[in-house]
Amino acid sequence: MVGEAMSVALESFNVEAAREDFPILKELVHGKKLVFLDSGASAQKPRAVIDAMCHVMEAQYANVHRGLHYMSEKTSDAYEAVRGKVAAFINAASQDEIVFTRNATESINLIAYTWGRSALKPGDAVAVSEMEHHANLVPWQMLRDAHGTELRIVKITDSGEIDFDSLEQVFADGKVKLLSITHMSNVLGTYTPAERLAKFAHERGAKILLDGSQAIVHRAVDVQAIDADFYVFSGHKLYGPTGIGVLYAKREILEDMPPFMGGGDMIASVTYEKSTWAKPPFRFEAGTPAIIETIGLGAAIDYVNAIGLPAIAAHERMLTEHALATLGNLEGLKILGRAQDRGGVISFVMDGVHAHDIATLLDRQGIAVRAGHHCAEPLMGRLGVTSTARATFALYTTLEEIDALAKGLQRIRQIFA
Amino acid sequence: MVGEAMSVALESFNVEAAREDFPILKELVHGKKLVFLDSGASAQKPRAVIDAMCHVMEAQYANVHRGLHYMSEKTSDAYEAVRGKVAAFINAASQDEIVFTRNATESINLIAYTWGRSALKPGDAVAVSEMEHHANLVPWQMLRDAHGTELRIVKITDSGEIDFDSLEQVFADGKVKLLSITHMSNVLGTYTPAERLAKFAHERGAKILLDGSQAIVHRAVDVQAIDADFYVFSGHKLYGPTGIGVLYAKREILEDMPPFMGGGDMIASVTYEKSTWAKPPFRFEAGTPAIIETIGLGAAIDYVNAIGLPAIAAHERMLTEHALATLGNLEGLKILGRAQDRGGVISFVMDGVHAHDIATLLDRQGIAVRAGHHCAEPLMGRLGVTSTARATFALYTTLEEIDALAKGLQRIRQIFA
Amino acid sequence: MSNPYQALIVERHKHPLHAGRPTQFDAQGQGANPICGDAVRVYVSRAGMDVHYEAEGCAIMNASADLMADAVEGKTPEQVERLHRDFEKLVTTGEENHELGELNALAGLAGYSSRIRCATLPWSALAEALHHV
Amino acid sequence: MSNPYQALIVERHKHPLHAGRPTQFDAQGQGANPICGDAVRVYVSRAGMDVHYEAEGCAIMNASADLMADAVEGKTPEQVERLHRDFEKLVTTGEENHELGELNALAGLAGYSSRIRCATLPWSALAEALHHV
Ligand SMILES: Cc1ncc(COP(=O)(O)O)c(C=O)c1O
Ligand SMILES: Cc1ncc(COP(=O)(O)O)c(C=O)c1O
Repeated sequence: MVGEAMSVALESFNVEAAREDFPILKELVHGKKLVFLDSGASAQKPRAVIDAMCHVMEAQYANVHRGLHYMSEKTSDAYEAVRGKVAAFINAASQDEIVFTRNATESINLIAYTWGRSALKPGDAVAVSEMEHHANLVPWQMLRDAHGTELRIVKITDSGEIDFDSLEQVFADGKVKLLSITHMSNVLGTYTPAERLAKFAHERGAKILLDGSQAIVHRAVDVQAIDADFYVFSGHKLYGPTGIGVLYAKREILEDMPPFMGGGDMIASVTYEKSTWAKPPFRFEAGTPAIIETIGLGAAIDYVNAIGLPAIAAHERMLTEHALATLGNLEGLKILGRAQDRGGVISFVMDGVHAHDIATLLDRQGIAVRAGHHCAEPLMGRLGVTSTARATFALYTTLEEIDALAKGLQRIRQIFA
Repeated sequence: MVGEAMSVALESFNVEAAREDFPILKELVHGKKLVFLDSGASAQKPRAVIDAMCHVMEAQYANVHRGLHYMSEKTSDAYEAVRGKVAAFINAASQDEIVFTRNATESINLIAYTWGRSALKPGDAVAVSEMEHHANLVPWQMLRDAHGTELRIVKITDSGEIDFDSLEQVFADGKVKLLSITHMSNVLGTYTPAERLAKFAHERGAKILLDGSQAIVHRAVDVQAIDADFYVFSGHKLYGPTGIGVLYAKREILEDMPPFMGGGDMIASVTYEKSTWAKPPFRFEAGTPAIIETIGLGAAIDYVNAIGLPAIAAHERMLTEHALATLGNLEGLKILGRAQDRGGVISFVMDGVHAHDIATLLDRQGIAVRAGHHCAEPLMGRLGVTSTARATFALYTTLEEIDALAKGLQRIRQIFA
Repeated sequence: MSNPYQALIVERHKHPLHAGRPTQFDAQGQGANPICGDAVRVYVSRAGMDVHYEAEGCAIMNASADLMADAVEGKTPEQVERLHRDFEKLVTTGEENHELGELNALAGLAGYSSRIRCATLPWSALAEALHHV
Repeated sequence: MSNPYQALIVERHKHPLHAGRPTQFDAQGQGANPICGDAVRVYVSRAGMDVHYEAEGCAIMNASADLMADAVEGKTPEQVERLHRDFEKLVTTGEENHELGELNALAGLAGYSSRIRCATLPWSALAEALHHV
C-alpha cells in the first residue's frame, strides 16, 4: 500500500485507543511499564477475545456435533461459524477447505503425515528454504527418514530473500513435488513473493505450501489470488487463543487425503473390519475439538477485521521504518536481513554482547524481546551467528516503545563497553 | 467407598453451593431451567477455571519456553506447574511422565503412531474391548492397515463387563502386546477392573493402555497402584477447557518413543542432515502448546481437589442409584448395562420411540441428554440397538434433575403412546 | 425455536399413509445416516408419480417421508425438484411457505440443525430414485 | 527479581582471570546449550584443583565459569561437589549462602529460570572433567 491509501488507513487507526483493548498492556514489569516486543512469538489478547471465550464457558457451552439439545446446537453453530469466518479472512473458496488444528506446527505435520505419505513417492523431493522455522523443516526430515522422500534446501541471498537461481537448480531435475516455504520469515522479517513462488512451483508440476504463521498477522492474505495449495497459521499470533491453528488446503487435495488421527467425529461409519471416513474438513478433526479456542479465534478475526488489515499494515510499516532507522544508527548493533519487502520483525546482534544478555537486561527495563535461534537453527548458521535478539511489532506497538528499546540498547552497550 | 467414609464425604459436600460455581447453570433453555445431563460428552466449567484463563490473558501472558523476559518466565512457570499438578492428581512417579495433547483422542493416536510403529512389529496384536469409544478403536485399525499389526476384540458379558474368558482366548497365542481398554464405558457406565487387567496383561508380556476419559472425572486414579503403562484423558470432561488433553506413560516407555510431530520445542538440535530430539515430555509437544488451556486445566484440578474426589464419587453414587431405581421403573424404558461396578452414565432406549426424538423432546423441557451411538458404533451392534439416549451425571447434578428427567420421559411416552 | 413435533408429525409417524414396499415400482433410492441408524428406501412408480417408502428411524424422518409421499403425488419430476428445494429452505430457515401445504409442519426443525438431515433424508432418497427412472 | 548483572559479573565477563586453555591438564569436560549456542570447555589439573576454561557464550556463563574457577581452587573433589550443589540451590532459590563467597553475585538469577542453565553449565562441565580424572 502506498501514498494516499496508506495515509487514510493510518489516520483512521488510533493506536492509543487500540491499546485500551488489551488489558495486559497496563501491567508493570519490575516496576516498569510493560513494553511487549515479543508478539511474533505470541500476541497479546484483546478484551473481545477474552470476553468471547468467557461467554462460551459462562452461558453457551456443550460438546459440538451430534448433541441434539440446545446448548450443543448453539455451540456447534458458533463453532462452525468460525470456519466461515476463517474462510472469508483468507478468501478460501469454501469453508470446507478450513481444517482446525492446534497450531501451525500441527497443520504442517498433518500435511506431511497424510498428503506426504500418500501423494509423495519415495524419491520425490520436498523443497524448503534456508529461512524456515523448525516447524517447516523437521516434519519434512521426519518424512524423509520414514518415507524415503528427499529434502532440498533453497538458498537465500545475503539480503535475506529467496535466491531464484538456487530455486531453479533445486527444481531442475523435476523431482520436487512440494515447495514448502515461509510467507514471512520469523527472523528476518522478509516477505516471500507468494504468487510468484506458487506460479513457479505449479509450472513445474509441484504444489506449494505457505507457512503463514507470521504473514497472516500483518497483511491481508488471499489464498485464491496466491493460488496456494496449502496455507497454515496459528491463532495465538493473530491475537487469538492458544490451542487453535488453521490448515487451508484446496478442496480436491483434501478430498484425496487420508485421515491423520482416528477417533470420534472423523468417521462416517465404524465396524471392526473397516471404518469409512467423513468428508473434509471433519475427516481431519478427530475427537472433541478446541471449541472454546475456535470461538476465541473467531472473535480475534472479527477484531482484526474491525480495525482492518490495511490500517494495521500501514501502522506497522511506519513502526518498522522508524525502528530500522533508529536501531540502524546504534553503534555496534547490526540488523540481520535487509529484504526489499519486509515487515515488523527485526533481529539484531550487538558487538561483544550475547543476545541472551540483551534480553535479560532489557527485561529489567520492562522491555520484552526474544533471544535465541528463534527455532531456526540452520538459518543461524547461514547468518554466521549462534543467536540473535529479536523485536517484533503488533498493532498495539508504539513509536515510543521503539524509542525505549533503542535507549535500553544504548544503556546495555554502556554496561559492556 | 462404603459406610462411614461415604457419609462423611456426602455430608461435607453441598451440591447447591457447588452449583453456584458454574455460571451456566443459571441459564434458561426454551424458557426452562437448564438441566444439563450431558456432562459425559463435556462438562461445564466452574468460575475458577474461567477466571484462571482470563487471568492469563489479562495479566500474565507470553509464549512459553525460552522467552528470556518476565511474562514468558512467569507463563512458562505456570504452564509447567500444571504438569506437576497433573502428575500428583494421577499419582505419576514424575511430572516428566505427563505429556500434554489436545484431547484423549490425540493421546491415543500419539501412542499408536510412535510407540505403535516402533515397539510393535507386524504380526503383533493389539486387543481392545467391545465397549470402546471410537477414539480407542480407529487408531488401532489405522495402525493395523498401515503397519500390519492385528486388532483383536475382547468380548463383554451381557451385563456389560469384561468377559475374562474371552480375554484369555484373545491372549492365548501370546501375540497380544498391548491391551488398550476403557477404564469406564461412556455408554454403559461400567468401570473395568484396571488393576486386575494390568496384572493380566503384564503377566503375559503385554502393556496396558487405559482410556480414562470417563473414569478420571468420577474417581481418584492412581496410575502407579494400577501399574498402568499408558493412561489418557481430556481436560474438557474434567471441568477444564477444551483443547487440552493428557497422556501419561511410564518414563522408560516415553524415553524409547520416537517423536510424533516435528517442530519447535521438541528438538535438542537441528541441522539439515539430522535433528536430535528433546527429552520427554517435550519431545512430544511440538510447537506452541495450548498454554491458556493448560493453565485452565490446572485450575480445574485444583477445583476438583478442593471438593475432593471421594465426595464427588459419593454424591454421584447416590445420584446413580436414584436414577437406576427411578428410570428402571418407567414402563417401556430399558436401561442398557448392569455392571456391578458402575458410575453415573446411563444409557436407555424406549419402546417405539427413537433416541433422537427423546433427546429433542427432552430438550424442549430444558433437559439436555445425548442420543446416538456415542462414538461406539460396534457396541451398538453388540447391544442390538442403533442408538441410545444417555444421561450422565456430574458433581453439579441433583436428585431433582433426575426426577425432572423421569417426568420428561413419561411425558414423551404419552405423546407416542 | 418452535415445536418440531406438531400433532401431524406424531400422527403420521404412528399411522403412516404411504409406508411399505409396493409390489411394483419403476425405481428406488435410499438414504442412511450412520450416526443415528436412520435408513429409508423410497420406491417410485412412473405412472403419475406414486411414491412409497420403507423407513427405520426417528419420528421426524418417518413423518417427513410420509408427508413427502403425499406432497409429490402426481407431480412432474421438475415439480418434485422444486418442492425439494423449497422444503430444504423451509427446514433450514423455519420460514413457512404456503405452497408447501402440510410440509410446513416441519418448519419447527429450523432451530435443530442436527435434526434437519432426518427430515431431508427421504427427499435425497427420492431424488436418487428419480435419477434412476 | 534482583539484578543478575552485578558489577562483578560484568567485570569477570570482560576481564576473566581463568580463561584460556592451559598447556597441561589432567582432564577436561564440556557443556553446551544448543538453544543459545553457549559452549564451555573446562580443564582440570589434578595438582591442588587448578581449573581453567574456554567459554563462548553470554556474560552470565562466562562470569559463572570464572567465579567457579576461583571458588574451587585448591578444593577436594568432594568439596567441589558440595559447592556445585550449593550453587545450584543458590541460583534456583535466590537465597544467599555466605559459604559461597563471591558466587553469591549470581543469586539474582533466581527469577530467570531460563537463564539458570547459563550459570550451571560450567559446573556440569567441571563435574564431567572430575569424573574423568
Ligand atoms: C471413553 C471415551 N474415550 C475417548 C473419548 C474421546 O475424548 P475426546 O473427544 O476428548 O478426545 C471419550 C469422549 O467422548 C470417551 O467417553
Ligand atoms: C514462521 C513460523 N512458522 C511456524 C511457527 C510455529 O507456530 P506454532 O508454534 O504456533 O505452531 C512460527 C512461530 O513460532 C513461525 O514464526
